[in-house]
Amino acid sequence: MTLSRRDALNTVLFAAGSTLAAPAIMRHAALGADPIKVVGIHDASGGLDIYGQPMIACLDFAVDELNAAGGLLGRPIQLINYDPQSNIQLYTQFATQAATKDKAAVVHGGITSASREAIRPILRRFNTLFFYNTQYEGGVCDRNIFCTGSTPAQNVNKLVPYVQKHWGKNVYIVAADYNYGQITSKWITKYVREGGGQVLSVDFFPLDVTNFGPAISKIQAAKPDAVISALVGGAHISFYRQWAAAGLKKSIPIASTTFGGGNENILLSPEEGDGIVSAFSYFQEVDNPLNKAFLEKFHAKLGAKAPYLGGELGMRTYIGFNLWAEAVRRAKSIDRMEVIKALETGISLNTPAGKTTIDAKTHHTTLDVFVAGCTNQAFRALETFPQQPPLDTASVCDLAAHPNENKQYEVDVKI
Amino acid sequence: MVGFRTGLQIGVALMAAVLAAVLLPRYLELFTLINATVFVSMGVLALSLGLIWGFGGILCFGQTAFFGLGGYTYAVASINFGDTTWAIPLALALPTAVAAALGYLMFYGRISDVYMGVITLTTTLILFKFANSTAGDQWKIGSSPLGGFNGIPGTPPLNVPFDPGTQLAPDQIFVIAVLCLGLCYAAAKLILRTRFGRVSVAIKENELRAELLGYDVRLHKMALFAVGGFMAGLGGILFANCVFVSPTMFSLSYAGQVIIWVLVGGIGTLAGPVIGCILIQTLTTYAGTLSMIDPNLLLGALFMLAVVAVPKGLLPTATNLLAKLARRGDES
Amino acid sequence: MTVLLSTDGLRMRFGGVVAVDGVTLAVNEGELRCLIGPNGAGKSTFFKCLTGQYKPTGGRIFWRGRDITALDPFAVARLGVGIKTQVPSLFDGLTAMEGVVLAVRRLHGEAEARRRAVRALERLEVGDLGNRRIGLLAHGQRQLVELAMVVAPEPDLIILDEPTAGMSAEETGRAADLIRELNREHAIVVVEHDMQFIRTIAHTVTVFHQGRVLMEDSAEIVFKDPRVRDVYLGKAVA
Amino acid sequence: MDYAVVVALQIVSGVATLVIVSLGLAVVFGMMRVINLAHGEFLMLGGYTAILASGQGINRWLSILVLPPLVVGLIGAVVERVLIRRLYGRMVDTMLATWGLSLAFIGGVTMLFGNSVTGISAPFGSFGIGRFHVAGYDMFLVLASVVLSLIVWAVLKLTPAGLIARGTMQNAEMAAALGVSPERVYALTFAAGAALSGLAGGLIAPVSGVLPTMGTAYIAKAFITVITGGAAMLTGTLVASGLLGSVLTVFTFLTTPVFGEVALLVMAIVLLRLLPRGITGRFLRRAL
Repeated sequence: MTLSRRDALNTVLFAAGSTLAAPAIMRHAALGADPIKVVGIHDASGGLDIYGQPMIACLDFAVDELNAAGGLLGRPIQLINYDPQSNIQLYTQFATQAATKDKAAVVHGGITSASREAIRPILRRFNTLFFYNTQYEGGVCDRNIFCTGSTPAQNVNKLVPYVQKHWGKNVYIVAADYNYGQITSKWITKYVREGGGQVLSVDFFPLDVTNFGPAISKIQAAKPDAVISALVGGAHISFYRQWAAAGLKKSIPIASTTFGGGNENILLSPEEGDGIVSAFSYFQEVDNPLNKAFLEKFHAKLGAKAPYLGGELGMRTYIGFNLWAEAVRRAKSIDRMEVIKALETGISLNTPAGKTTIDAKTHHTTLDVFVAGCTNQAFRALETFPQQPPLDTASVCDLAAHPNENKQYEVDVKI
Repeated sequence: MVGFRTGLQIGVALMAAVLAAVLLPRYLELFTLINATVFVSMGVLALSLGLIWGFGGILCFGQTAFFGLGGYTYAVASINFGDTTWAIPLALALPTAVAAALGYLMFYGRISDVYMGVITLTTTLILFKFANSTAGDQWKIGSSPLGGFNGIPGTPPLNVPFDPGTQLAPDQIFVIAVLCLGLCYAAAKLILRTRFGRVSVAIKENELRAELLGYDVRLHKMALFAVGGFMAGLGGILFANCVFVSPTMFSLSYAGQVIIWVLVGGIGTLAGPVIGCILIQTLTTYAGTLSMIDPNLLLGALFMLAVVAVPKGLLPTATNLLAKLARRGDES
Repeated sequence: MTVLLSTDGLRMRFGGVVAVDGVTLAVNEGELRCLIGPNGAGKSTFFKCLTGQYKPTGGRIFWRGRDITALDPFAVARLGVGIKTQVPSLFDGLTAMEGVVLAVRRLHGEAEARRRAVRALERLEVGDLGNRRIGLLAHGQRQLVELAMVVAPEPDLIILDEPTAGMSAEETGRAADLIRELNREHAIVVVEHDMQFIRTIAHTVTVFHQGRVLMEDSAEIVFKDPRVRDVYLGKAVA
Repeated sequence: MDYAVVVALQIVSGVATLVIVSLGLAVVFGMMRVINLAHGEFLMLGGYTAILASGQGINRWLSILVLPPLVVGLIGAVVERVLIRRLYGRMVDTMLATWGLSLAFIGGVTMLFGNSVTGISAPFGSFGIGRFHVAGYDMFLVLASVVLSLIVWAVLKLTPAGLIARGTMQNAEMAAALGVSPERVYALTFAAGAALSGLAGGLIAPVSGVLPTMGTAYIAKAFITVITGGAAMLTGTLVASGLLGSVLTVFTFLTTPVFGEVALLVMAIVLLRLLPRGITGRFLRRAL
């Protein structure tokens, strides 16, 4: 974690006996109203911090932006950030704390699907609205949660055809060994077969694996046309590095559902990262006026400490917060059910990532998807797919018809 | 016969547990209570290691193996049975049996000190790696998927015995956890008064002499190790009730933390490890809410300070200090 | 007279070194037997084989005619063998009383164990040390407390490994008296290399040399034998 | 056929990696009986040194091979002076203190460098075996493990410093009587061990990612390797690395990386059950 200006300010205020989210309050003390509490739970430390840092920065930024514009319903927003340190137990602890002690109006948080599944039941039990702003494997059907990131029907469904069109039919899948990787690899398998290709093998790797030597030899022996990676976290970056070191970049290209979601492309050298293709609903390099303006403000505020907003995680957090804020404005209340109802009217926002619309039936979003290639540590859009609905979740989940449903559906594909 | 001192300690501990169980739910907020339950469940784990290490000389680096096994067995069994009643004895029996088996392997193989540490550490790491790799559909026990890295978020909370419809509320689970901790403490104290407990302490002091007096050292160690496994398993059940089971329960960082709780609290005491556990847990949680200093840096610095400044652990140091003050008081 | 403990061709080798090389020996009930020999003669290895600390690589050990080869130390102790090691082996964290109680607690209830422990401590004239922590006692006192632990369960046989190690001349004298006194009720095997000491207590003496029994006879005869003198003075034996 | 060669090469490089990451711990534990739980963080610091140095435009070989051992050796010397020295002979306290140190290093490095450090790519490119490509750097690691082991052996066996160090560890009082300062010997040995760990970190930096928490992935494996090796620190570590590394790689090929690691751990337990004093507690006892 780098010491940002915000932290430094906190330090001073903390010493003065103020609360953690002091900057927000101080600035709006003039408003005199009770602050609305918003809780963020993201890993600022531990192995998943490459994803957590941009999400926290974007949430901070969104809250400050809103407060500078006068807050919500005449009240300032008080943001409370918790760092679960990449530890699932702390996730549950902080979620409980957010719901029962802070009585937060909304919780934005969760990065891995493991952490989401850990806190989702808690927030549901304690009637606290939950926004999960990460690209994930889809299928969550629960009226208390809004998933603002892209899902396989939106990203895998675009990535696989790209791979098959440009590189060849048959792929080898390497994926992180937990529900995200397991379910995503099923989706990849489904789309690869639909495209007339074969999945030669699927290898799963726990999050702490760093030695991919044997796997790389196995992949070579299988001779796929391409490798599709759903690898997650800091340790898995070694895969790309070792792949390049083995001189395979020229012979077998890599596509990924996760590469660039954190700062993978910056951690790798151009020789190692160039040519890897990903699909996300946002890249920092997306070229439109709103994004330009956003990045200008973002960098002006954070300066050199601004994290790279690789894939969509940070941006989706920014959008998720603004979707919630818009719903509060329309509902004229922070009451959970009122806000949910407002969101279910299909709120739509023009964002730096393009137009994002809430899908009432699934509580997922319709959004723009980009297939982008990595060149010289930055992404460049290769193909753009505007306004993609969350078809995967929509095929199994209808919260309008079954508002009490509470489960995660999984795609039924045999690997 | 229980000595006066032991009786007093047990009395005080049980009284404190009952008081905490009765009073705290009235005054604490729900979230504090749930956190407190987590701490108490880990306190049981700390107590188990405090018992076998401090009084049996068994340095187990992998006490979390039994903690996790207890939790997982509870979760899997209660999901399958649809009722938690019979899951509990099963979840106590399995870690006890595994501890006995592992104890048999180590003690009858005459493996000692550092080597024992490695074997126990390895055991918990194997379980960790295994549990971590069960995300696929093929990993299912009955109707309960093992869930890999995610663990089993749907771990059911305790229900009223034989009435699966009536689940206990978090404050009721807190009461049960605190009483369990109190009872474990009392049980440990009583065990140490029995011949078995005294021989165990003697074995810690001098294994050869105990053996030459005709005591089967291996059997005693194995039995004490199994008692430790039982308690750690109980801790795991309680933990599963207030969080849920996941591979983290077996992880290296938990395995190491247990040792630190015991050391910081005071090895050779029973209350010390529990106090150390709750203090450090509180600190870890608090550290997570700070944004000005990295929590790991803070904890690390504190541990180093603790070793250099209070090498005997907090409880013995505090007791000594009190005794000194009392003496000074008498003199003046 | 019945044979209490005997060995038949006992051998113990470590890698290429044969420390005990075919020792056959028998100790009768009530006997006081001394095993002597210079350093490195194999006495201590032999002792550890008897007490189960080493598993012999050949030959057999019998207790009242029953084969007890390769029993573990605790099982040997349970036969009724009290064992005192060369370096005092004690529970330093316990009080003398607690230690001795544990020595008899295996056989008796708590109250009886306490009575017997008190008696054992008094028998060794350290009754006043009962409440002291063993780790804080002086060397001589520790030896006596250990002996109390060995004697308290009233074993049929006591095996002592170099009981006079580190003792002053005066203490050695007292130890000799003590051993004679104990011998009234228990058979005793003393492993020792101090010839002077053996002279004051010995009945039958077995002399070890290079892992074998050099000779075995009454004390007077052994001490007159030139071979024994040569062994101790380091001359080769023909 | 060429696949068999590739698998064989993977096994060799698996073993070599284990040797490299264990040597520093082996020296500190083998010589001083200090269990250094911050060993993994010494690796991490070595990795960071390499990456920061090469980021500053310093020659790649200098960044990987020279600077990490120097920097981490120096850190080791400071740690010995400030912390370890107070705790000699207290094995368990040393463990607690070094655990704390490990956490503090992770926290400190996270605060200083965060997560946005660029990695360095592996030198050497790759070479082909039949239809397969193998990373040249893997083979360099194999060579490095051999050279490192030889250096450790030569220093301990052939130089006066090594003789003095071994003598001091055997009998510190005797060494002191002969005019050697045991304190200095301990300090130097610890620093040397730390330097080895730092070098290991520099060596593995191009292959694995460099993250504040990377040490935790290595500490358990290194610890288990060294202990399974037994009393003769160098031979033990080499033999244990050979056995455990082969088992790891073979099972990883046959099944998954997870079961590869499980197989490694099971193998360690079986070995310790059969040879309770480690491999060199029974065999090769005279070795170094």
